[in-house]
This record gives sequence, C-alpha cells and structure tokens, in this order.
Amino acid sequence: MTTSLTLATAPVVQRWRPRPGAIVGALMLGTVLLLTALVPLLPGYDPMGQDLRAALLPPFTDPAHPLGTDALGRDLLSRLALASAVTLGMTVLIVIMNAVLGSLVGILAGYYGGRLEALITLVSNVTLAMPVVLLLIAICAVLRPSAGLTILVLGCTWWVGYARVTRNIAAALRRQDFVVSPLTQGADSVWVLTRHIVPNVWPHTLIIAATDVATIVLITSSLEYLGLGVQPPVPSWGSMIFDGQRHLAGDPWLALLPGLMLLLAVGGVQFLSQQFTAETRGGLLRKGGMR
Amino acid sequence: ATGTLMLSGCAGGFDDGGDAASGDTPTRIVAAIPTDPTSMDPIKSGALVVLSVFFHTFDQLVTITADGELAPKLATEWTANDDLTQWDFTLQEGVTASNGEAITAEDVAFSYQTILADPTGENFAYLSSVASVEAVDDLTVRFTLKSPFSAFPRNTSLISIVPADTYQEMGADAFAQAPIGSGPYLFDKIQTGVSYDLVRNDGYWGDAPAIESISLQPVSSDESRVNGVLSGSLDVAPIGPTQVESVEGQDSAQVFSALSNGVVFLGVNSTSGVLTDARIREAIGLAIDKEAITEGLLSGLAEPAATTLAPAVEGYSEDVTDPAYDPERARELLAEAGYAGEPIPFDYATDGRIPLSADVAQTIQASLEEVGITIDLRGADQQAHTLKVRGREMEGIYLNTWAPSTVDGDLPLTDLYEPAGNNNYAQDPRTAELAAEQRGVEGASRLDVFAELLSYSNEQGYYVPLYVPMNNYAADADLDWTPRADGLFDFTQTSFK
Amino acid sequence: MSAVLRIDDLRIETDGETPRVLVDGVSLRVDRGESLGVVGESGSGKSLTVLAALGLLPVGTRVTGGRIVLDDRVLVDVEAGVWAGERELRALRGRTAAMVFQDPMSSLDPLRAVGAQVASAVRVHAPRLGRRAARERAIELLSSVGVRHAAERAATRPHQWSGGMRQRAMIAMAIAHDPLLLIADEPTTALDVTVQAQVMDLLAEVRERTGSALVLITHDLGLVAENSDRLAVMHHGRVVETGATRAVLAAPAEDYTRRLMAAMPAEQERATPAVRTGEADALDAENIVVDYRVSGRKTPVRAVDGVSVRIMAGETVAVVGESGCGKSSLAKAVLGIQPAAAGTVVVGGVPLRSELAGRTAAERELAQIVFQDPYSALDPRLTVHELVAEPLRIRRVYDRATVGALLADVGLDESYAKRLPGQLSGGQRQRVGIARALALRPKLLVLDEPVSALDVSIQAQVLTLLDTLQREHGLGYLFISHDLGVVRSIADRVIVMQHGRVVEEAPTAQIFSDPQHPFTRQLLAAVPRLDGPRRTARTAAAS
Amino acid sequence: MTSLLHRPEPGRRSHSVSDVLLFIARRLALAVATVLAVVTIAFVLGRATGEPGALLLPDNATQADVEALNSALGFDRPLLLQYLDTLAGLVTGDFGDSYRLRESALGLVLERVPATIELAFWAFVIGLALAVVAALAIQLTGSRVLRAIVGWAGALRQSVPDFFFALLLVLAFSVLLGALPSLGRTSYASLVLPVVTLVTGQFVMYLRLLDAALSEQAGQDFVRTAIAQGQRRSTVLFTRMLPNAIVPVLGMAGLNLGGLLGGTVVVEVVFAWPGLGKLLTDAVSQRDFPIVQAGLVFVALAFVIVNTAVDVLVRRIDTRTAAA
Ligand SMILES: Nc1ncnc2c1ncn2[C@@H]1O[C@H](COP(=O)(O)OP(=O)(O)OP(=O)(O)O)[C@@H](O)[C@H]1O
Ligand SMILES: Nc1ncnc2c1ncn2[C@@H]1O[C@H](COP(=O)(O)OP(=O)(O)OP(=O)(O)O)[C@@H](O)[C@H]1O
Ligand SMILES: [Mg+2]
Ligand SMILES: [Mg+2]
Repeated sequence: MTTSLTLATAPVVQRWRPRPGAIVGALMLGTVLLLTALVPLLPGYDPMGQDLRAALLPPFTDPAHPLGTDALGRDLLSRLALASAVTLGMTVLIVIMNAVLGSLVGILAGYYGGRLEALITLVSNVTLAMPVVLLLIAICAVLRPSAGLTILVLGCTWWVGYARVTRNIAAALRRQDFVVSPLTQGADSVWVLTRHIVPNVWPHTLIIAATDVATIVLITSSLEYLGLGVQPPVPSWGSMIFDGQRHLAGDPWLALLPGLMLLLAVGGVQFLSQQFTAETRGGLLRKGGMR
Repeated sequence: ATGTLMLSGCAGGFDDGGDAASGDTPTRIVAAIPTDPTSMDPIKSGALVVLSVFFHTFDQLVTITADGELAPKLATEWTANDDLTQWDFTLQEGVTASNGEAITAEDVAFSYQTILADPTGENFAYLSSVASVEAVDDLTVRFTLKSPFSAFPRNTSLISIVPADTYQEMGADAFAQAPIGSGPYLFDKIQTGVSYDLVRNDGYWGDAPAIESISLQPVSSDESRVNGVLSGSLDVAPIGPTQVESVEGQDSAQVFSALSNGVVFLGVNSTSGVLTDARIREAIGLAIDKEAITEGLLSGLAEPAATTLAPAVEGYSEDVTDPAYDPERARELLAEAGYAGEPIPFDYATDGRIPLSADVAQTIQASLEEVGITIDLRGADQQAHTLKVRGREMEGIYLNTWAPSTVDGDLPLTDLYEPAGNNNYAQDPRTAELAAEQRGVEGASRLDVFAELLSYSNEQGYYVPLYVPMNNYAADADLDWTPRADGLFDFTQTSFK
Repeated sequence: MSAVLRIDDLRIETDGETPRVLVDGVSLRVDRGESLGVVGESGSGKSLTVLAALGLLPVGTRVTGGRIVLDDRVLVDVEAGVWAGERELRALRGRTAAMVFQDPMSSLDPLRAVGAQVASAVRVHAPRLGRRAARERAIELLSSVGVRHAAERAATRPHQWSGGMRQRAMIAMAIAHDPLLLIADEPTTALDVTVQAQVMDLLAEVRERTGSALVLITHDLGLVAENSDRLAVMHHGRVVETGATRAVLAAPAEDYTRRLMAAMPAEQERATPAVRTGEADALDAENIVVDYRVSGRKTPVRAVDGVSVRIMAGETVAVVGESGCGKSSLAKAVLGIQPAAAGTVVVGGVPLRSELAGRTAAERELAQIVFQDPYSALDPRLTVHELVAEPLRIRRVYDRATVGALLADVGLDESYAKRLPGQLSGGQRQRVGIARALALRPKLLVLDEPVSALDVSIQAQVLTLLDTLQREHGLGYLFISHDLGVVRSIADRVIVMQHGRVVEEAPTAQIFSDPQHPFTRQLLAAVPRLDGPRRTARTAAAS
Repeated sequence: MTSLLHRPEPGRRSHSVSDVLLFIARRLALAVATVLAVVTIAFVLGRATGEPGALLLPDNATQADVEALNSALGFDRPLLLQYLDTLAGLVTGDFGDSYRLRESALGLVLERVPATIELAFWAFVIGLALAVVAALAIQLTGSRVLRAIVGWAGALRQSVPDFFFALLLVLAFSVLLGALPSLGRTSYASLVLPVVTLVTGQFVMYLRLLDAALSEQAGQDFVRTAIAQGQRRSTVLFTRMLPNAIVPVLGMAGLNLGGLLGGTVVVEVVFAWPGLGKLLTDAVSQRDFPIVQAGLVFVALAFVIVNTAVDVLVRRIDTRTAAA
C-alpha cells in the first residue's frame, strides 16, 4: 500500500533494537495469543455447551464462567479463546495468500513489464471494481457460506495493494546494475528473480502484510455482519461483536470483550509493524536553531 | 468543477421540510419498514411489505382488522352460492379515486382481470382459485371459482383496486411512478428505497384518519430501527426480541408486543434418510424444549406452538396438541429405530424472516445433540434458503415460518399439505385430501377438518411446530396504536396522545 | 582584514548513547573576498564542517564543542553556551552566507518552475518585493549567470534543464542577495569537465561582481589549485594542513597531503603497453547503431550512430566525450544489454547476436562489465564471497578456492569475504565488481567510468590493479570515462565521441600532444591542473 | 564555449498530441476491457446463483407459477443468447427492468448514485484534508508526542469495526445527546455520523502514507537548499514538501475513492443511507441481475474514471512521470 516505499528507504531488516512501541505491541499481541493458547487447557473450557437458564451472566459473578455467559448461556471466556484462534487463523491464512499472490503478480509485472503488466493492470482493476462483498454473496449463494470460502475469496482478491508496491520495486530493481550483471554472466530470468528480486522485495511485502492483518480482521468481521464467513456455532470476534451489540444496552460486555481482543490484536500488530518501518523522521526540517 | 457539481447534486437530494407540526400533538408519523417495498403498482406488486403502503392508499374489497376479523371496506357485503364457488360482492356507493374517477364494479373487475391475465405477477397466486370475474352491475362484482373456497373473501383483502380508466390511460409504468387510488391517503412523494410519503386524502369516502401524513422508510438493521425510535428519527418501528427490554426502560419510547399470525416450525423431509422413520421424526419433536426457547432465548416474547397455525389465524384449534418435551422418550425412540448417529442436515437462514434464527438454530442443534442426534448445521442467507425451500431441496430438517397475510389457515395448509406445496415432502394423499376438503365447508365443520388435518400431521411428525413469535415494536411514547397480527402497518385508526 | 567566517575548534558528534566524533577540533577562517579550498578524502568531514556553519547539520549529528562566528555574529560558542536561534539563522542564511550544493539534479524542487524557485529565493529576504518584481529579478539573475532566453526558460521545470544549467540556477539563487560568503560543496562533481570549467568561470565572475568570499569543497586537487587562495586539507575529521594554496601544493608539509598529491594520475602516458599480438581481437565492433524508442515519438532517439571499435588482446581503448554522447549506450550494445539496431559485435573472435537473450551462456562470458556506480552494482544482501561466487554458480563451476583466488587477485583478503557491500568503501566495492567480472575469464572487460565515483587515492589503487590484471590475463579494456587525466594514464588509444559519433581516434600520446578535432581540444583545455591558470576574483581580492 | 551548455533540449514529449491521444486510447481500452470483464464475471456468477422466480413470488405460488415467471424473465433461453443480450444492453445502456422493483435497473442505480457520491466525496475530502493537516502539524512541530497520539488514536479506531463504531456514534450522538439524526438522508445533519464513521476509518491510512512521504521529503536536497536560502520551515513544508509528498499518496487515494464509490455497505445499512452499496448487495442476494449488472458497470466505470483522473492529476503535478 505504501507507494512511498522506495529503494532509498528500503527496509533492510536491521539489527533488532526494539522500540518502545514495539514492546507495547508485543505485549498486546502476546496477551491475545496467550489467552488463545492457554484457555483451552483450563478445566471449564467449553465454547459450545449451552445452558439457556444461565444465559447472560455478567462477568466475575460465577466461578464456572469467569467472564460470564452469552445469550445461549455459553461460557464467554471459552468462546473468546476459540474465536481468537479462529479469527487469527483465518486472518493469517488470508494475509499470507494475498501477500504471496500479490507479490508474485507484482514482481512479474514489474520485472517483465509490457503486455503481462497490461494484463495484470486489467485484472487488478477488475478485482478492485468487483466489490469483495458482492463476490462473496454471489459465491455463497452457489456454495454454502463457510470460513473456508471466505478465506479463499478474500485470499484471492485482496492482493492489489501488494502487487502495486512490489511492481514498483521490481521495476526499479530491474534497472539496477546488480540485476543486469548476472544476466551478462549467463544467468536466466528465473535465477535473477529468485536470487535478487524476491529477496529484495519481501521485506516490503512483510511491512504491508503487518498492516494488512488489521484490515483483514476488520473485513472478515464486517462480512460476518452480513452473515458471510465463519458459521455458528463456531464464534469469531466479528460475529461475537455483532451478536453482542444486540445486548449493548443491558449486557455491554458481550460486545466489548471481543472488541477488546480485536483492539489488542490490531493495535499490537500495528505497533509491532512500526518496528520495521525505517525511521527517517525529521530530516533537515528539524526544529530549532544551532542546538 | 467536480466539487460544485457534487455539491449541487447533494443539495438537490435533500428535502427541506422538517416536521410540519411543532408544539401541538404531532400529526405526522414516520414508520420504519424492514425491507425495501417493490413497485407501487398494486396490480403487479403484492409483496407483504408493500401492503403497508397499499392499505393506506388503495381500497380493497374487504379488510382484516387488527384482531384478525374480516370487515367490510370497499365492499359492504358479500355472499356465496351454496357450493361456495360463486361470490358476489356489493360495493360502497359514491367512491371516487383521488383524481375524481368513480370506483365501480368495472374498476374492481378490471383490477382482478388484469392480475389474472398475468400468471407471472406477484398477486396471481392469491387468486389461483378464481376462474372469472365480472361486473354484474355498477355496484356488484361476481367471482366464479374453479372449486369451492369458503375463505375466499379473505384473499380479496390483499388485492387493491385501481381506477381502471386512469390506469389504462397512464400505462402501468407511469402509474407506478404516480399511483392514484381511492384510499384514505394519497401518495405525496416516492423515493424508491428511501421513503414513501403519504398525505391524508381529504376527499376520502370513509372516516377521516387522525394522522395527516405518513412516511414509510425502509430501515434494514434492527439496531438502527431501535435507535431511530429512541433518537426520535422514527415514530414506530418493528424491533427484535432482544431489544424489547432496552426500549422498555426508556421514557421517550414504549413497546408494543402482540402475538403474530405466524408459526416458526421445523420442516422435515420425511422421504430422506433416517427421517423416513416416523419414530425418529417423533424423537426430534420430543427432544426440543420449546419452553426454553420461548422463555430463555426469546425472553417470553413468543409462545410455544402445538400446530402449524397460530392462534390468531382462522382454523386454529386449541384441541390439537403435540407431545411435551421428553428427552428420555426421544432417546428410547431413537434406540428403537436403531438410529446410529447418521448426521441429519439442518438448514436455516442466518438473517431475514425469523428473528434470532441463528440462535434458535443453535439451540435446537444443542437439544437434538443432547439426545444423541447428529446435526449438520447449514446456515445460508435468506434468499438462498428460500430458493432451497421453493425448490424442495432440503435433505433433512429445516427452520421455516409461515404467516398467512389473509390470517386464515388456507394459505399455509395448502402450501404444507397439498401436492404442489413447497414444504410438502411427505406427499401424503390423506393430508392433501383434508386440505382441499376445508375449502368446501364453512364455520365449525371447517374448523373440524382443520383440527383433524393438524392432529394427523403432528402424529406423523411431518412438521415440528416450534413457537408463535410476537411482533414487537418500539414506538414514540405518545403513540396510540394497535399493532396488527400480520405485522403490517395500518395507521387509519392511529393517533398521538 | 576581518574574517567572514571563523570556526574555532569545532567538534561534531553523532547523537545517541555512544556518540561518534565526526569532526574534531577543526579551525578554519575565511576572510572577505577570499577563496578557501577544502580538500580531503570522502568522509573526512568537509561537508559537515561547512553545514554546521549555517546550522544545517543533518539529523543525528550535532555540534558539541567549539565556536562558529559568521560575519561577527557568534552562532555557536559551546563553552559560553551561546546558541543562535532559528530566526537569527534564517536571517543569515542566503543573505550573509549562501550555499551551492553538489548535486544540481536533486537540489532543485522537481515540481516547481526554476524561475519560481529563484524568485522565492529572492523574496525570502525581500518580502516587500512584489511577486512580479521578484520574478523580474529572478530572470535578471538567471541571465546574469549565463542562462540564455532566461525569461522563457524560467517557466520550465528542472527536469527540462541540463546539469550545467541547473548548477547555474543554483548559483543564481545563491547570489540573489550578494552574500558575503558563498559555500560551494563539490559544485561540479556531477558535471562534465567542460561544463565544470564553465561553472568555475562563472563563480569567479560572480565573485568579481559581488565581492563574496568562497569556500570550495572538493576532492579534486586540480580544481582547488586553479580556484582557491588558501587551502585546508582534512583527514579523519581534522584539518591536517592549511596555507596558501600554491605554497601547500608546491611543498606539502604533511604526509597525508603528499599522499593525496601522489595519488593524482600522472600526466603522462603509461610506459609499457600490454598489447599481445597473435591472439584474437578482444573486441571488433563495426558500425554500431543504438536507438531508443521513446513513447509518444515516432522516430527513435539515436544514441550511437555508426561507431566502430577494435580492441586487441591486452589493449586499453578509452572512450571519452561529454555526458549523453552515447558512451554507455555503446558499452551496453557490446554487451547486448541494449541491443544494437545495426552493426556487428565480435568478441574474442566469436560473432555475437545483438541481444543478450540471443547469446548463449558461453558467449556471454566473453565480455564482462564493471559498472559505473559501485553502489547499485552489488546486491546489498549478499556477502562479498557470494557476490563473487555468483557467476561461478551460474555456470556451475563454483569452488571456494576460485573465489578466494579472485578476491586475492583484486587485493581483498579472506576477512572481506563475509562482509556485506554496505560495510565496504567505494573502492573496495569497485574491486568486488572487478573480481566478479573476471570470474568467468572474459576476453573483454567493459569499464564504464569505473573510478569516477572514487577518491583520488582509491582511484589510483584501482587503476594500478587494472593494469596488473591486464598484463596477467591479456584482457582487452573498453574504458569509458570523462576524466581525461585518468584516461591518459591507462589508455593505449582514445576514441572521442560527440553526439553518438566518433570525432577523433588516435593513440593516447597523440591525442594529448596533438589533438585534431576542436571538441577534443575543448575537452583537454577544460581539465583542471595543479599548475593550471588561476581563477580569482581579482577586484575583490584587491579591495 | 557557451554553446555547449545550450545543447538542444532532448525533446519535451509531455505535451505532444500523439502522446495525449495514446494515453486516452489506452485508458479507453482499459475501461472497456474492465467493464467487459466485470460484466462477464457478474453474468457467470449470476447464472450460477440460480433463477430468481421463486424469490419474486409469494410463498403460496406454485412451481408452475415460478417456472412461468422464470421463462417470462428469459431464463429458459440458451445461455449464450442471454449473455449476448446482456452485452447488447451494455451498449445501449439498457440493462432491463429490475425483477423485483419492476423499474429500469439503470434508473434505480442512478437514483442511488448521488447519495453514494455525496458520502464518498465528503469522506474522501475530509479524510484527506484531516490527514494533511495532522501530517503537517507533526512535521511542523516535530513532535514525537503528537505523532504517537495520532498513531494511537488511529490504531484504536482501526480496531473497532465500522458497524460497531457507527453504532456507538449513534448511541452517543443520537440517542443520548439527541444532537444528530440516527438514520436516513434527510438533511446535512444526517451526513455527519456516516461521514465521521468513514472519515475516521480512512484518515489513519492517509496519515501514515503522508507522514512517511513527508519524512522522506524532509531529507531531500532541495529541502536543504530551501532551508539554506533562509526560507521558513513552514513555507518549505507547504510549498516544497507537500506537493512532492502528495503525489504517491494520490495514487492510493484514487484506489480508495474508487472503492468508496462502490458503496460502503456497512455504513449504508447502519444509517439506512440510500446508497449504491446496499442496493447492490440486496440485488445480488435477491438475484436481481439487471441491477447487479447496471451497478457493477457503474462501479467499474467510476473506478476507471477516478483513477484516470488521479493519473492526469499526477501527470500535471509531476511532469516527470509523463516523460517516464
Ligand atoms: N547524519 C549523519 N549521521 C551520522 N554520521 C554522519 C551523518 N552525516 C555524515 N556522517 C558521517 O560524518 C563523516 C563526515 O561526513 P561528511 O559528509 O562531512 O564527509 P565529506 O568529507 O563531505 O565526504 P564526501 O567527500 O564524501 O562528501 C562521515 O564519516 C559520515 O559517515
Ligand atoms: N533508456 C533510454 N531511453 C531513451 N533514451 C536514452 C536511454 N538511455 C540513454 N538515452 C539517451 O541516449 C543518449 C546517450 O546516453 P548514454 O547513457 O549512452 O550517454 P553517456 O555518454 O554514457 O553519458 P554519461 O556520461 O552521462 O553516462 C542520451 O541522450 C540519453 O538521453
Ligand atoms: Mg561531502
Ligand atoms: Mg554513461
């Protein structure tokens, strides 16, 4: 997405010197991951078991349900943990699919240019003009809506940002002498692509992917708002927030707890990703006089 | 240049009028409808939500009151011949459409004939029993039916009468843009999908309603409708069961809840897999704790149902019962039938007609799995679900609902038990026979036929009636209004306190 | 005579917990109307010192000691705790002291018309001047620095200006307020020799008019010799020697200065040619034509127009000419990177297809190239070892020992093998480039300005290395350069190109002693020399 | 001597007629190809989702009624014919009548367009403007604290899904304070909440891009030149850095505005905003293909037009790209 990433500010993955933001980010994300990993080990873990008579228990009132229960009387803590696993799993899959697809397309377009690039421009235009939501509704109408389908559709349609950035970088790299030089020594394009282009492009892909994690979590949760995506009774953050907002007046924690998880994850990834963006702040435009 | 263009574009999009009245009792009502109405041409259009508009702007031969009774509207009285195949309606005298055209038997006949001429119209299905319509004289219309049909007048409550000459002069398309009727309200402004504004027809032949103008606005999100009422953007709006409690606590709003004319039930494909075994079908019925759903999940805003007809609907009988919740017996039956955990597909629509359908489906799944039935839960959006229902493609059980707009048992039972019915997987000749039989009889004997049919159906386990939901509305605290069982709006008797 | 700029004991360090000292105890003094040359190898702190004088230090560096006095105003006195504020500095910048930077390409805003940029430089210190008046003054200034049709050209953007023209615009901006001091940080490094001479002439002429003092930063000793009154030599963040330019150059007192001078290319041809007879010609290119197709233009741009080059084994043929004359295009055509539209290329006796893709791997080995820019020529992620090993791996003949031998050939020992290009100096990078080009034992080595990005001292090392390698392997060199001094010391024959054509071809000695074509003579005249004519702002010096 | 400096200019190609024509031709071809592809995909998906008859008739309609309707709508004809018909409709601009609403599909789409443009336009303009202001403030003050605050606020907002954020806005400003209408498109006040929802979501992205671009500009030589001339930092920021930094951001913004014009379904649903997004999503689920086709063609065209406009703008700002 960040078209301003040029070779000049190329993020050479540098020595690991954590910034304060990155530590906060790691803590936030760590909380989510820890919850996801540890809660299923607890004795009371049961994300599906219903008890309509114990519905809508507030948090911290019943030791059997530390965070209370939802409208069907299911244990909220267990559901939060399962939802985290589901949401994070989906998101990571989608992001990886897009990152790989987009970078591949972008690199090929940037490296070969010409007709291939024109074709890719057309495809990405069509992809962008074809709203993902519409595509999903149509496809779900044929097949059944499911997490897998959402992953597949989103995983194949959210790559244009990657393609744009990697295309620019690959096009710039193609003109670099170090890319031309193996060619004069008898190498073929595959050699150049795998040894020089891809390794120099992927740090950029990584940065976009990090920011994309947040976007994808939000898109999938918006899709669940429309009934597309993970199917009940399996929860996701998005569906939990959506279901919970019906009870916002009386039992706000139903929406706020998954909202908090989302915040921790999105914020965490965002702050972590800032670790990678080169800090070329201030430049000559810094304030003050001689000092 | 683009900027100014857009700005002027926006300016054109807003109407400047705010609420006309201020201080005194309001005379304008803004009501939310849950879906976009279709065309404003009543000949073509017959979807339920549009009737909320047509009830105000057109006359129908008869009307169904808020409590489900049949009452005169354009027709003052109606009679049938002995075998119930010929119905004569006598019309009100001196009725004119808002453009002055007199509404006579000719107009009624024209409206019905036009509908009957087009089998692809939305209204055609309501008149499938009609063989011909003719104007006997200025004030008498005669319907000749293909077969006896005792509840025929109820079906006419859905058909709006248009002024024939005007309709023909304007043509259907132009008429849909600026419809003219003889109802208590006139069309003021139509913004498709945005708002349908009506004003009182001061030349209306009947009693003048209290409300001066009505604006019906589609608002698809439950939350938005509640908040619309709470913030004053709306005066009345249908809301979901979970929202009732939060509205009840507010001073600025009140809640109306009334038992609806519909029943939520499980359809059963009794010709597929293990469901061919009546014992397993029975076990499904026994395994579901309807009370828990209505009291727990739906906060008491529904009543357990024993038949596929709601109490408000003509044909309902208290005598028909179904076995109570008995998971033990269900397990026994399953064991008897030799059920070995074959998964039973369970289809439901995630959004749309049944409020909280996903929660309901999950609860049912949990209850069935409790007694050892394996359920394969399959959610889909409402349209995909509907297509599947209409295509009779269900492979196991499915969540469905039937709410007859005529508030009469004929429509649902035709669909549930006659051979062409969408939900009729069993194709049991006995149910088909009974369903046809009720049309030929009237009064108590008709009710008996209904009772027999419904009891037989329960015994066979063709359907599992679940509950009768309430229609819930959030409304302005000062609104004096009685909600209808069918969930449609009719504000002719409404006023503000 | 009072000093315009006085720097005492200046110390500049990096920010952070473990500051590095970049400039240490530098003292300089520039008197009114005087011209001070500052020389030293790359990274010696020349730029930082003068940038500090205007409070323009880049982020991450700061003054930690010393005093800077500009036109009797104390800008910094660390001990006394004096720190000039932004407002005070702004009043001085551009009015008392103005700067001309190295790269005219990037020093102008690419999106604004040049005239507007000059006009805004005018208005900074003359806010009451109306826009129209400022624009007129800008055109006046541009005309005064030799921009013809200034009124028309002023409306165009920098990318439509040539490098020399841009540097003129930079100078026009710098003299907008007749500053007491002009600071020129390598003002001509990016320019051709001929253009360089013009720019230096212009600076002298301008100073004559304005009486400005000049600080000229460069690593070209010839340039300071011709253009400065006094000289300061910097090394590792310190001033190692100062004095009158002529005196210092005639009798350098410091060892480092002597080394600098020794590294300058000798002004004579090389003694013993390495040409081998009896072997196939390294290169035989006939009537090469290179066209560039440009979108929106029907006729292609012809960069090389029927050039023939013949290089024997062990021979060095230099191609010289001003920027844009087609030197690199010719090299690319020989290598097939930019296929020749016409002509034939025979390398080591093997006729080659014009486009690279049409050449077999074995054919590609015959000719190798060392690129002009050592920074973009090496993949920043690979170690030196991997970089040199790459051609061997491509041909599947990789072997640790071979790589070691190649590195040894170019004078890099084992300890460099694990380093990344970012950890090498420019000269070391260029050596890696050469080692890599030699890995496949080519017949022809194309050297596209191999030393123009390097300091004199490193330049000398690389040239010596090239000479050694040529003798050892009997390589043919196609040596592209616009530095005639370098060419003289290494080439056997010289080809002078102009506008894509060869205007003169002759043995090196003959070119330098008896140039035939006027363009060749122009090129030669423009080369700055230690004993060249002095350009001084006489009137200013006299006053 | 000076003749060397005044070498003939290497042709200024940016304004040659054939170049502009070529650009227009390319763009047209791209637009046509995009629309064709979109329509074809929509057609294929549409036919795969099933015939709509059953959705258009009441529950008590029989199979025969449904089939009659489907064949009246032309679904019994060969697929190729149906496809050619769709293409013909594309050429004549007649996409047929909506199955459900029984009105001209194009008319219905165009009816919704002003509402969508209004929302997209304001969200875009305000989002970009806010980002510019914030980015400038960060650069001007050089404040790490400000950058951190804006960054945190952005992350916070981004982690609240649009539908939830919109709901919170409604609860706060409509229900509790009664200050703003909670739904509909009836006055300028009703624009506020939907636009705020969109703006706050977009703003962070623009801000990040701009901040990165400005920070990069800050290290440029021409900025140093301007400072060395004694220019004010604010002047340099506004006249030198901003125009240069906005160029890469514009490309992204173009993509984004294109996306906004496709309709922002969630916001439209929550605020009952009569925009294209809701119409299109409903049409897709209701198998109302004429509307789907007309809507997608509009979206695709809007997309190509917006991005062409951005390209032209970038070419005007930065003539180098035109030459490149
Ligand atoms: N922003 C900075 N942060 C840290 N170190 C810097 C910075 N800028 C320059 N340096 C270091 O300061 C030293 C002096 O740099 P300076 O630019 O003054 O060299 P120079 O003599 O001008 O060299 P050149 O001839 O290459 O321009 C170098 O070692 C350089 O790496
Ligand atoms: N890819 C290209 N497309 C169009 N024109 C080009 C291209 N590359 C070079 N040219 C043009 O061809 C001419 C010769 O360029 P070339 O790079 O060969 O010059 P050069 O002599 O190597 O100059 P320099 O000393 O600056 O490297 C120039 O006018 C240049 O503008
Ligand atoms: Mg320097
Ligand atoms: Mg060159």
